[in-house]
Formats: sequence, C-alpha cells, structure tokens
Amino acid sequence: MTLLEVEKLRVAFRTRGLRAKPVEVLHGVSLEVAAGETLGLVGESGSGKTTIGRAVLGLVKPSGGSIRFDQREISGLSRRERRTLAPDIQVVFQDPYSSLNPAMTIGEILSEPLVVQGTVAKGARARVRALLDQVGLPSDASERLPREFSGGQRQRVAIARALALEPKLIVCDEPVSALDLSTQARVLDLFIDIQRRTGVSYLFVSHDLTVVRHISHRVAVLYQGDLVETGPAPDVTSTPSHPYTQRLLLAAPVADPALQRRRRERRARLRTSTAV
Amino acid sequence: MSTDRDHGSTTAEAASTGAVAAGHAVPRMPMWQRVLRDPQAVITLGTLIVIMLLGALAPFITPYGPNQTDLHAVNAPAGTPGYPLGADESGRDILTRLLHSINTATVSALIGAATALVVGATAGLVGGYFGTRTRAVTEWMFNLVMTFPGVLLLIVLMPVTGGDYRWTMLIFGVLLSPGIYRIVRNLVVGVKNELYVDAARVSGLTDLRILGRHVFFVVRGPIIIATAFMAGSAISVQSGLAFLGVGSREIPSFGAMISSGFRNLYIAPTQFLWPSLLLGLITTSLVLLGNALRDVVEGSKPAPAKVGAGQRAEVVADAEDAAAGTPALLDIHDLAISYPDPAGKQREVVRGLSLRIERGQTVGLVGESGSGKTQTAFATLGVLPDEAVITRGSIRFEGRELIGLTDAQLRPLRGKAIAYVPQEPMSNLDPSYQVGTQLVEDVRWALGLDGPEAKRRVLALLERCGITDPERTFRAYPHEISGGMAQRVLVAGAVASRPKLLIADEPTTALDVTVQAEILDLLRDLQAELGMAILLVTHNFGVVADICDHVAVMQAGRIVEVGEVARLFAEPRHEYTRMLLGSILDEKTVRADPPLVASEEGIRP
Amino acid sequence: MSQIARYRGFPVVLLAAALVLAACASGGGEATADGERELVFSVQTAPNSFDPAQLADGSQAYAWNSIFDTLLFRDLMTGEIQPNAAESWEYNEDGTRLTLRLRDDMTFSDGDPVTADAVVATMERSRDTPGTVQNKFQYVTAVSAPDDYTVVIEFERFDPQFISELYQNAGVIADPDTFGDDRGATEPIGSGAYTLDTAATVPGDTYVLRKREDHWNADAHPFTTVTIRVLQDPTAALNALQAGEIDAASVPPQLLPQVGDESTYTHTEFPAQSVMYLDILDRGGEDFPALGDQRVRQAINYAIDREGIVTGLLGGVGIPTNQVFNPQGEVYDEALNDTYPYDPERGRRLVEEAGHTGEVFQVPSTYLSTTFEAALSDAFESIGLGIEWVPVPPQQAQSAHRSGDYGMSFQVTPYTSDVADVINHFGQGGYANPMNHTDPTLDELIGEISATVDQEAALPIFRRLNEYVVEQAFEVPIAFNMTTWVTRDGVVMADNGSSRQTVRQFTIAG
Amino acid sequence: MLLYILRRLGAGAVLTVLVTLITFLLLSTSLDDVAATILGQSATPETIAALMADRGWDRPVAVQYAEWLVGAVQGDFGQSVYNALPVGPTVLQRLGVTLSLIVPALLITVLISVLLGVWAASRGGVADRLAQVISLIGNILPALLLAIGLVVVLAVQLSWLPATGYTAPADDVLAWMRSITMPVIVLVIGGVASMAAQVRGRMIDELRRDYVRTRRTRGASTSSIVFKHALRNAGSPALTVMSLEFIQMFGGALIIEQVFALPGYGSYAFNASMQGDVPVIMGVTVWAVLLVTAVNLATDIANGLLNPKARVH
Repeated sequence: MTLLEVEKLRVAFRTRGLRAKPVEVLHGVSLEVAAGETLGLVGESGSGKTTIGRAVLGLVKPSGGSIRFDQREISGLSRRERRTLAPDIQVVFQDPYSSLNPAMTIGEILSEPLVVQGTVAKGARARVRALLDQVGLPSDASERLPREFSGGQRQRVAIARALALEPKLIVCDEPVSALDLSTQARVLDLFIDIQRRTGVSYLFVSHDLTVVRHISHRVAVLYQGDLVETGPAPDVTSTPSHPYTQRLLLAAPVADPALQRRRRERRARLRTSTAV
Repeated sequence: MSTDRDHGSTTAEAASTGAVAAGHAVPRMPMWQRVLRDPQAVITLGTLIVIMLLGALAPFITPYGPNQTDLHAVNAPAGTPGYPLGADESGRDILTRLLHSINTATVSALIGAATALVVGATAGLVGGYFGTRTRAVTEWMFNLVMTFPGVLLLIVLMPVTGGDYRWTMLIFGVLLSPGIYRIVRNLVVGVKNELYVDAARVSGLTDLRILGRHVFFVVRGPIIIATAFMAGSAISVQSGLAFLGVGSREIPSFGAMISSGFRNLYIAPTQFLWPSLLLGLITTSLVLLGNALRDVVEGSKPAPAKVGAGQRAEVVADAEDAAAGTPALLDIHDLAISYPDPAGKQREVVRGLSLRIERGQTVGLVGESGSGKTQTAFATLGVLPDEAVITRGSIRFEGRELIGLTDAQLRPLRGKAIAYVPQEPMSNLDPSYQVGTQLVEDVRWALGLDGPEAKRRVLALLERCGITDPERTFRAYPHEISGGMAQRVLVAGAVASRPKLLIADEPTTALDVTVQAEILDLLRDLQAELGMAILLVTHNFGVVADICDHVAVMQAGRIVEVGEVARLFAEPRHEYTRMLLGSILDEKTVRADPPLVASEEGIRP
Repeated sequence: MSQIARYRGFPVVLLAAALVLAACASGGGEATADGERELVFSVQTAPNSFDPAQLADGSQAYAWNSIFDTLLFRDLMTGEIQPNAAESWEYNEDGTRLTLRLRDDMTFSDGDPVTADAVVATMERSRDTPGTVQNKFQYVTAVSAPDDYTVVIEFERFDPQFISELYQNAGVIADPDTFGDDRGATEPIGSGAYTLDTAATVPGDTYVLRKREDHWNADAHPFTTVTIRVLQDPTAALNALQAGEIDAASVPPQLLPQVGDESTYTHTEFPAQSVMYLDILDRGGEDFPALGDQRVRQAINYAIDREGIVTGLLGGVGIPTNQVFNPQGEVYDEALNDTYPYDPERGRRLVEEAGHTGEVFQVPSTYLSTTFEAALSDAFESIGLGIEWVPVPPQQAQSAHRSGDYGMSFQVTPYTSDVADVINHFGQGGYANPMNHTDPTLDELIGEISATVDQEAALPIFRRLNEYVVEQAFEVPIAFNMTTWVTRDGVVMADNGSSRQTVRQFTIAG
Repeated sequence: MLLYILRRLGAGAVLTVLVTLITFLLLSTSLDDVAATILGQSATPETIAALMADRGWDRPVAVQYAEWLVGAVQGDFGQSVYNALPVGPTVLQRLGVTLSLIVPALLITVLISVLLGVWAASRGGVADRLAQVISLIGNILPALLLAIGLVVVLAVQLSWLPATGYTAPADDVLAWMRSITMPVIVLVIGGVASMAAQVRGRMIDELRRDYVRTRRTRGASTSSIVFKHALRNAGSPALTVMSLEFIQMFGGALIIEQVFALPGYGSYAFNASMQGDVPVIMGVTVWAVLLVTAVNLATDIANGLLNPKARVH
C-alpha cells in the first residue's frame, strides 16, 4: 500500500540578484514509499535529496509536480492546512545540535507537539516518559537541557520527538552522518527497531551508501536533481546498474586495506574506461 | 554591505573540546543569576539603581523644589549652608536639580529605549520571520529611518514637538529603532533557518507560537544588551538638546545644568562639574553594563593575543635528547594540551601523547570527536588557539624542538618543510583575494620565486592537482569555486614546497565521497612523487585503509594503539580499537526483513 | 583596507603636520596699517532681509542703518531727535501733514543721487508691502515730492509715534532701482556711510561693511571697515573678545567678572535699554477673571522681589522699577517706584480678599523668560497663586503672546520714544495690549496725547497716564535692563543710553 | 554597475521626495507663527493675514509643496523667509564648512582607529588595555567639555588658535587649518573612541578565522597576516562603521559648531528650526538626505571593491 507518492516533483530556488533566474534543483523526480517501508534516498551534495525531504515536509514549495500522502494531495497546502498533517509526517534532522532548541528542556521539547495537538499536560508527561523509554534514554532526562547530552543522545531525543505523535512517515535527513562511528550503528539499530515495532515508514536521506544499505528496503539514487536509479536495496547498493551509482559505490572507502586496494583498482579502471 | 561570515569555523572537534563554545558548557543557570555573578554588571547596575533611587527620592532628600529659587543664593558656592553643592545662576539648589535631572534622564532613557524596542523588535520579528516580501517593506522603511541624521532631525522637527523632551525622545526612539530592527531581524533570519524551528513547524506549531517560544528566546539577550546602550544614547542626546536650549528650561536636566554651568564657568566652575560628572557616571555605567551583559549573555569575547608570539607552552625545553642515531622526522613525546573550562580551570584535552613519524610514512591518526587528534595536529604546526596551553611534552621535527618557538622562528619550517591541508576548504581561503594571489604568496615564500615565475609555477601546480582550467581558477575568488576545487587549491599550496611532512586534518570529511576519492588519489600520487610523510587526521577507517601505512588510534587524549594498517585491522589489540572496528557498518549486511505490511490501522506498540 | 589606509594615510599625515605648524604660528590679531581702522564686533542675531520693507529694529539695525541713511537721527548722548538725511522737518497745525527737507549732497552707492522721489518710492513701497514696516504707515494717507528735495507726508490724523519712526526702519531711503529685484534683499543699495561687501560677507555669520569715503557724514564714521560677527553664544563671544578676534561685544552680567584685566578692556554700561515686565494680557478679565481684578494685579506687583532679581539674576546690571517708561525720558517719575514695595504678605491678603487664592496661570516659556521663570514661579506661590510655564518655541513666541490663550506673558521691550511706548503698552492695538483693553480714563488720556502736536505741552498728560497705569497695575514692571559692552584695542562706546543700534556708537579713544 | 548606481540614485530620489513631503506637511501648520515672528511687535491678525497672502502661504499645502518641488528639481530651493537669502547656495556653502570639518576629522579618525585597533588586536596585553582605556575615556569625556577646555587653553590662554570663526580653505589654507584644528580634535577623540573599539573587535574576530591559521602554516609573515589578510577582511565591516560614523559626525557637528561659532550646516539647520524658516529647513533636509544616500552608496561600492562577495555585477 503506497503511503507517499511523489510525482514529477520540481523545485526551484530564487537566487540573489534582481533579475537572476531561479535555479531548479529537482527536475521532475518521482518516487513512492509504501507503508512500513524504508526508502533510502542517496546522492551527493547538490543532488537535491534533502530538498525532496523538505518538500514532503512542506518546508519548501514545489514549483511543479505532486506529492500525495495517503491519497491526498499535500504539495499546495496552506500553513493552516499543513498543520493538520503534523500527526502523520514527522522529521529527524541531520544535526543533533541545532535541531533541538538549546533553551528548552528535553521534556518541553517532547511535549510541545503533544500540547499543540491538544494533549493535556498530565497525559503529555506520561507520554514523554514512554517516549524516552522507547528511545533508550533515562526518564530523568526530561528535566535536562540538550547541551547536557552527547550527539547520539540528542539524536535519540529528536527521534523521540518525531515519534511523539505516532506518525505514519518520518523523513530522516542524514540522521546519523554527524554521529561518531560507534554511535552511528546504535542509532541505526534504534531506527530499525522502532520501525519493526510501529510500522512507521521512513524516507531516509543519506549520502552514505553503507548506511542506506543497512536500513533501506528500497533505494533511490539521485544525481543533480534527477533520479538515476531505483530498486531493491541489495541490488542498488551491491550491484548497481547505473554508472553513477557504480562510481558512488566504488568511491566510498572500505575499512579493510586489502579490499580497499582492490576497490581502488576497480575504480581506476572504471575511470579510465569512462573517461575515454 | 554584506557582513555574512562563513561559519565553517574550526573543526567540529576543536569546537567541542575547546572552551570556545561557551553556550554549551556554561552550567545551567538563568540569565539573571549569571548577570548577578558578574562583578562589572553588579557594580554598574548597582550604581544605576542607587542613582535612580536618589532621583526618585529627591523630594525627601532635599527641602527644595527643582525650580525653587532664592535670589540671595544666586551662584552660592558649594558648602553654603542649605546648599551643599551650591546654587545656580537663578539661585536654585544644585543638589536638588541634580536629583531631579536624574528623573528626567530616567524618563528619557525609558521613552527612548522603549520606543526603539517596541518599534524595532516588532518589525524585526515580523520582517525576519515572514517572507522576503514583508522583509523588503520593513527593510525599506528602516533604511528610510536610517537616512536621517538623528540630532539634525530632532532639531528640524522642533516646531512639531514643541521641544517637549518626551516627544523628542519618542522620535529619537524611532530613530534608534533600526539598530534593534537589524539585530532582531538578523537573529530571526538566523533562527528561522535553525532546524529546531523547522521541527517546530513540522510539529504543527503556529507561526505566532514559534515566534513567541523559539524565536523570542534567542532575541532576548541581545535586546537587553542593546537596551543598555540605547538608554545611554537617549540620555546623551536629551542632554545635548537641553544644552542647546531645545525645550523647556523648567525641566531640570543635565544638559540644561551643563549649559547654565557653562555660562558661569569662570565664576563658579563647579556648577559645570556636578552635572558633567553625574551624566558621565550614568552613561559610563550604562556602557559598561552593556558590555558586561554582552559578556554574560554571549560569552566573553576572546581577548586578543600577540600575533606571531607562538603558542603558549609551560614546558621548559629539556636538553638535547640523548637518543642516538638519526632522529625521526617527527617525534612527539608525552604531549599534553589543556584548555580552560568556563570556570577557568585547565582541562587537558591531550594527555601525554607520543607518536613517531618516519620519513615517507603515511600515518593515520584516528579517533572519535573530542579525542584530541586535531589539537595534536595544531600543536605540531604551532597554531593552537591562544587559550590552549601545552603543559608538557616535546615535539621534535628532525630532532629540533618545536615547542616554545615563535611564529618567526617557525617560519623557516612552515610552508617549506611542514605543510598543512585543513578540513574545511572554503573557510581556509581568504575570501578577499583571488585564489591565484594566495597561491603566489605561498610559492614565493616556499620557493623564493619572483612574480611571473611564481605565477607559472602556481598554474603548473594547479594543473598537477587536477584542476582542468588553471587560468580560470587562478583568477577566481574562493566563493566562486566548489568545495572539491578549493581543497585541490589548498593541497596545491601545501605541496608547493615539496614538504617533508604534510599534516592533513580530515582533508576529505567535508567533501562528497566521489570527490573524497579523488583527493585521496591526489594525495597518494603526490606522496609517491615527493616522498613526503603524511600525518592524516581522520575519523574514517575507510580513509585510513585507503591511504595509510601506519595508524594510531586515539581515545580521550591518548594514543591507545599504534601499528601497521594491515596488522591493526586484522588483529586489533586494544579493546577500544576493537570496539571501533566492530562499529563499522560492514559492506555485506543488507536490510533483510521485509516491510511490516500494516493492517489498515497500522501497528502500534 | 590596508591599501586604502596607506593611500589615504599620506595626505592625512601631511595634514596633521600642517595643523601642528599652523598651531605654532602666531595668533590672530589686529590689522592696523596706513590709517585704516577696522572694527570687529559681535551681535547675537543675524540681520534678516535688507529689503527696506522688511527691516527689523534691534541689534539687526547695526547692519542696515550703516547701509541706509535714515531721515532722522537720535542723538546718542542726549536722545534728541536730530537732522540726518532730512535737514529739517515740520508739522502743520493739527499734525496731519509733515514736511521734510532733504540734504542735496547724498548719493546711493551706485552713484545715483538721492532725491525726494526715492524717499516717496521707499515709503510707498513699505506701506504697500506686508512686512515689518508696513503698520508704521497706518495713518499715512499720501507721500509726495513737491520738488527734488522736499517730501510731504499726509496723515489721516496726527500720529505722535511717527516722527520717532523716522530714525528707525520706517525712515530708510533705498534705491528704487532695486525694488523690482530680489537681490535688493541681499545686495542692498543705499545711501549710507557703508556698503555691504557681499563677497566677504558670509550671511548669517559675518557681515563686512566698507566705508564710503564720499559719504556726506563720513567724518562721523571713523572705521574704514566694520565687520559684524554673529556669535549666538555669549561665552563664544567672550572667548573671541579675549582672544582678540573681536574689538567689542556686549557681555551678559554673569560673564563680566571673567573679562579680566581692566587695562586691556573698557567696560561701557548702557542704562535702561529696555524694560522687563510681566505683561498682563487680559486686563479686562474676560477669560481670566482674576486678572480683571485690580487687587490681584497689584498683589502680583507686591510679590516681585525686584531688588533680588536685579542683584541675583541680572548680576546687578539693571534698575528695579514699578513703571515702564524710559528713566532717561521725561515721563518717568521716580516717586512712583515706591508704589509696590516687595511685600508678599500684603499681596497674599489682596489675593485672598479678591477670592482668587490657589489659581494657577499658564504663561508661555520663551527664550526671554527662562532665566526668570523660577523666580517668578516662587513669587506667585508666595501670594497664593501659581504659574505653569508652557514651553513655546521661538517662532511661536509672538503668536502665543497674541493668541488669547494666555493671561500673561513675560516680555522685554526696548524703548523707542515715550509716545510710542504709551501706545505700545496701553493703546488699543499696542503690542503689550493684544486684547485691546481700555477704559474711559485711558481713552481720555490717550485721546489727548494723540491730539497734541506739541510734545512739550503733552507732558503733564503723559505723567497722569503713567500714574494711572501704575496704580491700576496693568503691567508688572520688574526692571530696566542695562547692557554692558566690553571693548578693547582703543575702541570705545560713545553713547549715553540712546537705545539705538548703530555703528556710530563705536569710536576710537583719544 | 552603472545600472545599479542609477537604481540606487532613483531610490534615493523617491526617498527624498517622501521625506520632504512629510517635513513640509509637518511644517506647514506653523506658517502663521512664522509670519507673526517676521512681523515681530507689529504683528496683528490683519498684518499676519496680509503677509501670508503676500507670500502665498494661504494656498493649499499641496500646491505649495508642488511649487517647491518643481523649483527644487530645477535647483531652486527658494529663499529664507527671514533674510531672503537663496537657500540652495547657502546650504552648499554651509555644507562646505561642515564637510571641511568632518572629512579631515573622519580621515584622521580612521587612520588612528585602524592603527590603534590593529595594534590592540594583534599585540594584546598592555597594548590592548591601553586601547580600551583610550576608548573608554573618549566615551566618557563629553565632547562639550573637551571643546570648552581646548578653547580656554589653546585660544584664550595661549592664543595659538582662533577661538571662533571659520576661514574657507579657498581663501587661506593656513587660516582654514587653524580654524578647524580644535573642532577636528574634538570630533576625532569622540570618533576614535567608538571606531577603534570596532576595528579592534573586527580584527580579533578576523584573526581567529580558519584562513588565518592556514596562512600561518604557509609561513606568511605576521605583517602579511595582520595587514594584508585580516585587515582587508575586517575592512568591509569597518567601512560600514565609517559611514555610520560619518553620518553621526554630520548630525553631531551642531554642538561643536555652536561652541566654536562656525557657520556650519548644523547651526544653519538649528537656527532655521528655531525660527521655523520653512524653505531653509526643507533645503537642509533635502541635502542631508542626498548626502547620506550618497555616502551609503559610496560605502556599498567601496565595500564591493573590498569584498568580492558583495561585489555588484
């Protein structure tokens, strides 16, 4: 069952200067996310992968195409209408430092969406405790400020906030790339664990094929605003068919000197063959 | 009039280890409590409160009214019975008038600052938060206000205000408001791009709620600071106008008193003195209070240090080492670096690190954020921030002790024998000069070449570093080239001198993987060509596996394990190394479980 | 930035060096050579327009009455009216026709001779042009020139003030050629002893006058160049005087002690240039019934500590008074000054009797009143009344006085002539009486004065009027203001309180 | 570039019209007071009405403003209602006086501030504390007190410099320098106090930038780092500070002009406002707005030269 359906999505940004033409960063991208599924969205900087996520979240306005959620068109909604979607679509951002208001306690951060949606204070407190438990944080965390936590813990708070309203879809924008190696794996496992328990769908944006391979059921590869390849995760991340995905795969160094040497040589061959 | 800055600042690591990020490490305490702990703030605030109280209590302190005259007391000298500070040219008690002038000053400050605050902050919040069109309107309006030369306008409008200082201060408040507007608007535009505001919008918060909850908090501190300064300038301007004789002389004010004292300067110089002193005290207190508040709210600004003095070291360089044989290219021994924490105590971030690099080796220095690897690199280059102190250890390059040298003493090595490639390519190029100009500077120093020769050499280097159109890149400004290109430029500058040691601090972290691979290839090729040693600081074991022959693993300021790359990957000895290697997402695991196909209601825990 | 700093730095350094050099050069001084004598003095207000229909009296006159000849002149020592451009003047029996006989040796600075036609043209223009001079011709019906040097002025009725206007702005003679032209206001052409050097003049700041050696009265003007500098701030003026940049300045009493060395500076005290008084505007009590009550008006007179104000606020440079007439003139009666001794107790009783205790009056606060406001407020309080000073910007001072919004206003009025002073203070339409208050006694006395052409004969009527108004307390006279001029470098003042502003006041000692 | 300048000038023109319109509307209500002031003691309701009719002040405000605007566009700003002097040339003359104070003062301020600020920021320690003390003293010491002190000592006591008055540089350069020395000193001390602190702050920020570290590792000399790189980058914000300082000096020169009795722009405006001289106030306003617009434009253009990112294409 398709939960999110993005069709021929175009996004253009205005640039500085009076008569400068808008720059189009997405040239008609179509993809869909099924309920309970993770779609990994891979691409390098400038590919437009983050923009897709923000368009789905309603944080940027598409210049063309459609975004349907639960069969409902959501791309042209007003801010007021958009707010009714808050319980359904949530977000976890890349930077665990700037995605939490430094002035609010964890409890305030987590209860804010609840209160906005009309939960009474007492119910909210209980829910916050449950959420903290769900992401593996101690319940006394709610009295503390974000700066008292490490990056990984903050990202858990951000996940808890996203879960607070029991959404159907969470847009994850590079949620582990700012984390240390040892934390990265644990947070990824948390994501998978939550999905297994709740059946939430992820639109998982990342530049790192390895990460995407871990969490995604299906993977879409973006290159300069166009979708170049999409398919089941094992196929796309291990035996890509598009040359760009191949390059991407070979460029990522593996933590094994011998393997990496072979990969490097393959890449060199690929480069000479494509260069000519 | 762009004041944009690149916030790429130092590496994430430095930011989290150093004391730079005051906001993160300051213990949790409400702002007013922090203000009350700052002596300068307390003293100035106390002074102002005492002065204001004196003003408010004026009717109880002196028996006279502010305009009560005694014609026999005209120009009475200080100390005359009943007139402790004397009387003025109309026979009014100077002390009484001083006290009442305080009230005038207070009212001026309140009206001026409050008007500026209300007008500027409201417009700033609105203009900053809502779209570009709203902003264009507010921007235009405040530019208009900015265009008026303030005092001149107040004077031009005198026929309208009738010289009443309260109206005048209201207008002056409007004139001050662009300052507040700009502060608020910039902050709001900044906050608006913060992810937590996006998160709040996604959570369904209304704009008003976001403004009130998330945005206003950020704006609060700077507004309070600006208010202190604005209060000061409102008082000064009111005094200036009163000095010129604008408005009623019945209103006791410092300006009117100074003016009258000025007329009697030769007869009774102290008449001029008292209001000048008190006015000076008030404005000085406000300025100093504003500075103190700024320190409290924004964290104290770093004090300047002597440029080129070299990094601080508390080490007495010991005598020549007795170790026989040829010294290593780089020999770091028992290095410790500490930073002051917000409380002022020294906290070691590097704690007795030892590392040897031989000629031609490529050594990876691996660790998680905060482990001290960048600090080690900086210490070796002699560019630790001013607040860092080397507390012990030695760093020897070809046997020569580097700790304790000044920039001038290090110059013969820098850019020649030792070179550096930074993490963030953009912020490490001077934005004001063409790329070529900066490289020519490097090449002239490194190779002693003159102008045209240096340029030829730079173009060759750029080409060697994989830049396809060297001429164009040479003429480009840093903001006109891509990150990968900028990193090639920085590599080109670093290897210009064929250095013996290249220190690369996370040289590929900020780049895309495809670009990362190219830069790593470039470094490998250059190393092979020039035979230089590389100290590569990274958190990425893939990069280590790709380029390094040796690797040192750091944890919390120490090296826990060193070894050849193949050995370390194959059989890590230290538990921490094992843990790190175990955390690496392997290449083979693929998500296997199928999507949980939900029933119509979905599944909830 | 560094390049810019370097680029700009060079001339800046040069400039700084030059400034230091300049500072070491000799100070300013007097340029006296070849019998050329320059006079530099300061005034506080810049002359307005030099348009003959817009000339203002007061210190502005220094400039314009050097450029223009006036028909008559008031002797600086005796106060007598003397011939000037007019050699003689004569009224007919009932004072409705004035015949003036002009000198025949006058020329305008552009060389044209001055004839009766020029006088007629100037007067007719002033009468027809709205401006400062216009209402001085309010009774004039016709001006004519029977021959080249005779001017005949016809009046609707005798105007006792008119003759004294002829040594003021209504008496100037301007070149009719300049009338159609805007430049007349800034580049005046007159027959006076000086011409305005427009090239050297900085309007609003410095006015440079060059002597016309061919002027008929050149001998009365010893200075070949007169420079009038506008220095609004008295302290700045004193500084300029002490630094030797100016030869003369009027110095406010409180600054006098710091002038310094008696051998360098000459002090000249001018008695009674003007009278300072609290004008009661609503004398009939139309809007402010309390002021219609003679007892309240008298009470206010009792409340003022005139001696205290003179010593305290005027630095002793002034004379306390109960009457407004010029103490140099003949109407002034020393005996009247005992009418209202300082007696707040008595004042308080009078106010109580009248039943107005506790009333508070709004009074415009102007640049004139500021120094005295505090003292006056105290005085009112001492008799159970109050003053609320309402700040009024300078350009509204006149309209506030006339507006009818205020029952009183503080005024300083310069003297002109006794007749003019009567009309000014007590006549209908007089400046100090904007609500046109009158009563049968006043009507009768003023009627008699206006009908008497022979001023000597009118003197007793003047005295009766003075006595009456003092007793009625229509005004609250406070003091006569005196001015002290301080001069140096051989410049002295030759004036005995003429109340005229003319460069002829300045002479060279010895 | 040319288009950009034209556009900015166009915006400036619109601004000028707007500002003068507002000013005119505000002032036109007090024309009868002005008439009364002109007439002085001879003012009566009749003479006032006659004068107003004679000057055309009884016509609708819109007509009067339109007339003024048409004249102003052709360079005719009318004449003072009091002394009939043409406003246009007088404003320029007064502007010349004030600018001949401010421009040297600003240049000296910038020179000293840059040297002091750079010195403090790049030496630290005693140098820095000294610079901060200098700034603080400049902030505390009222310009007024300083001005009076200078007059008393340098002019009255020592007779080195003229106490009052102004000589145009065209007439006598030396006399001009002597006449502006004290006002310039006062302006410079106030200016340095605020500007040196700004330059210092900017330089400290700039010296902590990444590229400075990188340049050090490339063996750049201290002077190259401080002057060629850091100061250049600090220069662009400092330029903005400089333009604000200019506007502030321009507005604040009034008190200085008053104490030294200089026939400058400020005292011209002050006297005109005191008397309600509408045409003069209008002229003063126009030129102030034009001047500020021009300064801002020049600042932005200079900024573009200094800072490639802000460059206008």
